[in-house]
Amino acid sequence: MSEHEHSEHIVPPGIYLAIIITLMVLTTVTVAAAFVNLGRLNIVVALTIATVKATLVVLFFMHAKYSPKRTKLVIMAGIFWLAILLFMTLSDYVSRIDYRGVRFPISQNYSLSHSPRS
Amino acid sequence: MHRTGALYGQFNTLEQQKDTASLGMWIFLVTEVMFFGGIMLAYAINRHTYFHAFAVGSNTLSIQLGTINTGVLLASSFTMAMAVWSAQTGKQKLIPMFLTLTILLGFIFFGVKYVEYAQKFHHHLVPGRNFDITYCVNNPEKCEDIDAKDLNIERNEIEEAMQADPDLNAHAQLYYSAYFGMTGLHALHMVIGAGLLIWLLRGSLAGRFTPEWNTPVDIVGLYWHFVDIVWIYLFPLLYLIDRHK
Amino acid sequence: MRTASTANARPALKMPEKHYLNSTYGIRSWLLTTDHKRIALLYLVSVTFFFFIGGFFAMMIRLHLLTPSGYLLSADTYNRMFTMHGVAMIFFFLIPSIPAILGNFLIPLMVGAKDLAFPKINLLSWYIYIVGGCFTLYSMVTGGLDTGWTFYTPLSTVYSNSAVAPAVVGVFITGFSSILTGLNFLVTVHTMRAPGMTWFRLPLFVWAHYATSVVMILGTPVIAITLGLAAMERVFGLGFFNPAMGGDPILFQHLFWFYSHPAVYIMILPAMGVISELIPTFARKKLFGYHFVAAASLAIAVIGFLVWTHHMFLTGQSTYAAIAFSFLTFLVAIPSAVKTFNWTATLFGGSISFDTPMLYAFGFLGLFLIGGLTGLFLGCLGVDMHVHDTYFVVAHFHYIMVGGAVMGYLGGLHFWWPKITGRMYPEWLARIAALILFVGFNLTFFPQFVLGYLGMPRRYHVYPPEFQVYNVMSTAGASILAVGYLLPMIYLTWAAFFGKVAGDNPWPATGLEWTTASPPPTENFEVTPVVTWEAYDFHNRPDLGLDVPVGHPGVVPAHGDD
Amino acid sequence: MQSPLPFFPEQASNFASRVDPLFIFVLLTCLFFAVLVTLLVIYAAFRYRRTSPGEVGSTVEGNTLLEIGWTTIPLMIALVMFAWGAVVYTNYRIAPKDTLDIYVVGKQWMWKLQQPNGKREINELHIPVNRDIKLIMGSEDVIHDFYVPAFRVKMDVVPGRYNTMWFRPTKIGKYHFFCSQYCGTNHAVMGGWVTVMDPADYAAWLSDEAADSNPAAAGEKLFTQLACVTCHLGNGTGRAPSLNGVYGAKVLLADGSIVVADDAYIRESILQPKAKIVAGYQPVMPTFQGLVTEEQILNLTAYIKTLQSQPVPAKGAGIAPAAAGKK
Repeated sequence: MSEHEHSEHIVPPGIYLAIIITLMVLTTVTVAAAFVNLGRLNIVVALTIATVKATLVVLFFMHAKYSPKRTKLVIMAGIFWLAILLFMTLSDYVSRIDYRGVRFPISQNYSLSHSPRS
Repeated sequence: MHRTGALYGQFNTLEQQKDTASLGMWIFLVTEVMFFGGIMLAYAINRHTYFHAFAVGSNTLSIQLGTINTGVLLASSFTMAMAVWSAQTGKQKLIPMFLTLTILLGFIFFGVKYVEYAQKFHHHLVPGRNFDITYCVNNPEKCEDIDAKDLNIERNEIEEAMQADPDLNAHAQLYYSAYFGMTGLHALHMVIGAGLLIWLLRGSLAGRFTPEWNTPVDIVGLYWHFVDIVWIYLFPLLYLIDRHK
Repeated sequence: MRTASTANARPALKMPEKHYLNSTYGIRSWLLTTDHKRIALLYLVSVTFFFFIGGFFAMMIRLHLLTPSGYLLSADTYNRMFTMHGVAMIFFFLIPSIPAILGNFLIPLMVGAKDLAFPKINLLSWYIYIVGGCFTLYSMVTGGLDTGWTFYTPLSTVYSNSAVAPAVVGVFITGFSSILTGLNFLVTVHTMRAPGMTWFRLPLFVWAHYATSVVMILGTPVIAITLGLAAMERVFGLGFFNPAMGGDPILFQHLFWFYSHPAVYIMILPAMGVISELIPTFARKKLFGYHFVAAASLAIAVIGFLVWTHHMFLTGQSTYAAIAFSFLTFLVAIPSAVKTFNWTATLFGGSISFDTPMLYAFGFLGLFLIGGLTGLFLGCLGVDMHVHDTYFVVAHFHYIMVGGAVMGYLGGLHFWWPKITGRMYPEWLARIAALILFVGFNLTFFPQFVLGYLGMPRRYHVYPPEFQVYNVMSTAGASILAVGYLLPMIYLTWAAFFGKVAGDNPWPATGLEWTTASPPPTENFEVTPVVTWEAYDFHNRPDLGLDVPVGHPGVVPAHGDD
Repeated sequence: MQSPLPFFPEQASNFASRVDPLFIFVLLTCLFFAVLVTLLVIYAAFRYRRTSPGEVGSTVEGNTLLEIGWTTIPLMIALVMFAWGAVVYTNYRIAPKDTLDIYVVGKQWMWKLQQPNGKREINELHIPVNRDIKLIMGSEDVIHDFYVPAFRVKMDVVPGRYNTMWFRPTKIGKYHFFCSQYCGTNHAVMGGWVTVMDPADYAAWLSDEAADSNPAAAGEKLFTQLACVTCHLGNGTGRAPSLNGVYGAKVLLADGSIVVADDAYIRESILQPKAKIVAGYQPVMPTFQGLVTEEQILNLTAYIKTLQSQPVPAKGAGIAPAAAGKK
């Protein structure tokens, strides 16, 4: 038989309330941060906040914090494979250099209508 | 499917049955992660390649409506969690109440989304032959819902972006392909979720869910929260690319 | 030579009174069944149907290529033939073949469960498969499909004037069938095992399917969204993969191969699982290095996800990425090598018989060896720049897919046919068919390696005359192969109704599925079995009626104390 | 010259002598393992065949040392293959300086190639021997792939970007090149010949315009060389109208007007194909302005005249039906 032993864990509503308030606050923060010019950091900040929010939802609303190891393994597998898909594909794009020594992104400079030599 | 606390033939104990259902849903959610992963990748590469066009496209979205919808969806996740809690603690009256609230919030989300989609349609921002990122800038009389000041900002932005990317219109269309692809897929999941919630509501009104047996509420809850998580990422990716202007 | 010692010992074998085939009757009892065994048979019929459709296209291709100028088909027809051959064989035969038929039938039996975890979802996945198949058939009869099974954009999304959209939608839909099957297997293996059936007592067939399911649930969604986007692009003009709109066709290839390379493991891993059952059974010996073979399955599933751009070394992807992916490609070769060595080592010290399933296992070993080793040429960057997209590739993947997966599939089908139908197939005819297949297969595909190195590109409907000699050989082999495939279909069908009654455990084999009746009752086991033995343990199974030497030095006390 | 069962294609570039030894190394290694395992299996099958129906095998379960051995040894060998392959490939992907640059455009289903001095060819490539050649390649429609087996090199030609490949031909001769990425209907005929020449001959060729004596025969050759034949199929099923019987006939155009297909019309259609589009066809033909000389146009016209004797297909010729002609 399987290796479960947990009895169902009931999360008190107070925690749910705290989580939803945090989520709302974080939403406000991410909108506010978007109006500040941080350059390349804008996307980093936005995605970090999104990841914190998603983690809170997974851990508490979805009870992952109180779930058996097996569930956690499934979640980690999902994240891991998503990372493979995104980062290994991007590894090709960011390391591409075309024959003129132009790095990715290069497509904007491409046009067949004028001769490539011009 | 309509038996309370039924033990299906293939299982030996209720505990095993609940365990199985929950594991099945989690694995299904992982496939959903990969499903959205594909389109996220397409988004990431195009955003990197055509940043100017993506910024311009993003700024034509209404940040107010986007933020409201984010709040609505988060709130619906909260009510869903409460519905699960009610089922777990046997509060029979509260289950349908929280489910109804969740459904209601879901429909508010659809309403706002509808307003947004309709707007894009009027502004010629739906990918296809009529797509024209400069439509509102060139035809202010057709876009009376945008006020003149915002339109001016938009005009400057488009002109500036055109300097860097002469093919702005085509690439802004890619942004909108991503926008409609991602939000459309998300909305499709919401529709399925809403259907499941209505089915749960029927069950809860009949008093089927008890502290001993509430697996459907539990796993539909997982699904609904997942849909919420997708939106948590879509919101900054689509609405907040380059707002600081 | 013949085994079936137990079968000979018992004079009158009778079919059980009540079993899953005769428990209920009528078309409804089949189309609405949630019994995993009946669903497996539904799959068997539909998958065989697609196999013969794909086989017909293959035959047309080979006949056409008999002469350099190709007198038989027009260019467009030829292109449709090879495309539909690929689509039918890969998406509708190879991917569902072993998992959905043998896996579906056997996994609950092997883990000692009454059914899969989600029987209704199991039935649903068959219906999804049929709906997807109908879309694809529709595309085949209304103009066909001429994009190649790879659907490369922008050829498929913009330039092809064949029925691309329904075919893509068909494959998209069928993907969900695969996802649901994988999900069902994973959950079943986790939560439905009988008492005493620990993870390391599971047959390697189950381990292989576990690994396969991991690939199915993690890879298939990606191809689904990719084909979804491609269909949208063709119908509504979305632009992600269309260079004319600023999109990138290489992105399509990344997403496509992210699934389609691991999909190769969806096809071969289950076949490896079958071989891991056949070899211990017919060598009457525990599989050498059980833990390593199980771990190799998982390693293949994981590393298999890290190698996909080796299909794209010459698309102009970054040189650095190509080098990294080539390295990972060589890594994924190792677990397959480990498995092969372990199978070989199992034979040593065994008691080997040459029943038909074992002949298929030998055939698999030889062909998979060639198929796997030629993969090294393609993973090797320096050789790939010459042989990529030539007949070398065609030969390589046919050695894996047909030589590996189909040999495993047929071996498994023969092995479990007595369990599925309760009846035995004609042994000598089956051995001859296996031999014909082996000879025909090698004659068909070996010359293609040479053709490839000589530089004949794939998907050519006409070719320079200097390539003709090898093409003639290949076509001759294909005709032999066709006979080899027709024979089992005929005699297996015959045997299902008129074959000799086989008995519960004719070989005998050690798996849990052989402890119940043949054919099994609807609920699989009369009482929930309790497992007290390790996998493939012939020495501590007095119920098998074998002559275990008394005081055999290697015999260990039964593990029944836990 | 070639044996009836050839195994290796000709070696005609610097990469041929680098890819072949690598190939042979991998081949020998694989042969070693294949033969080893096969012999072991055959030996075991006979040595350990079942002798009595109830016999069982031994109780051996595994050997960790063996497992480690046959994991690490193949791994080492695989890494050698990887490293060797990566070296060859890197050398191929990074072109040397001072190459002779040739621009290549793939198009369904023909290759357009342009020499550094601007001289253009279709489905033919002339290059000097022992000189580093770099091809800079783009596509007008779908993905193609430029592949020269005798040179052991290929590279995809991807729309929306430029890919490059380089090689140094080492042997004078004529070699096939192919399209090896499936690109639609006539993928199999989208190929041609690479002619490797002595540098002096190459220089002469660059400035020379050879002519054929018989205009119609020369025109027929051109018709194939310029890949006209891939679209103007004789039976009218191509992407362009059949030219059978077209000379001197009335042709119905897309705008409804009718012209007589005389010399002037044919000349204009070659040089400005978009000027007059035949009804029912798309304006897909590229211009041949600058690609063909006046003399070649005459040759082509002469060839089209000879097609009078061919049967006119029921559809696809673009010849105006009698009824339309009266309008």
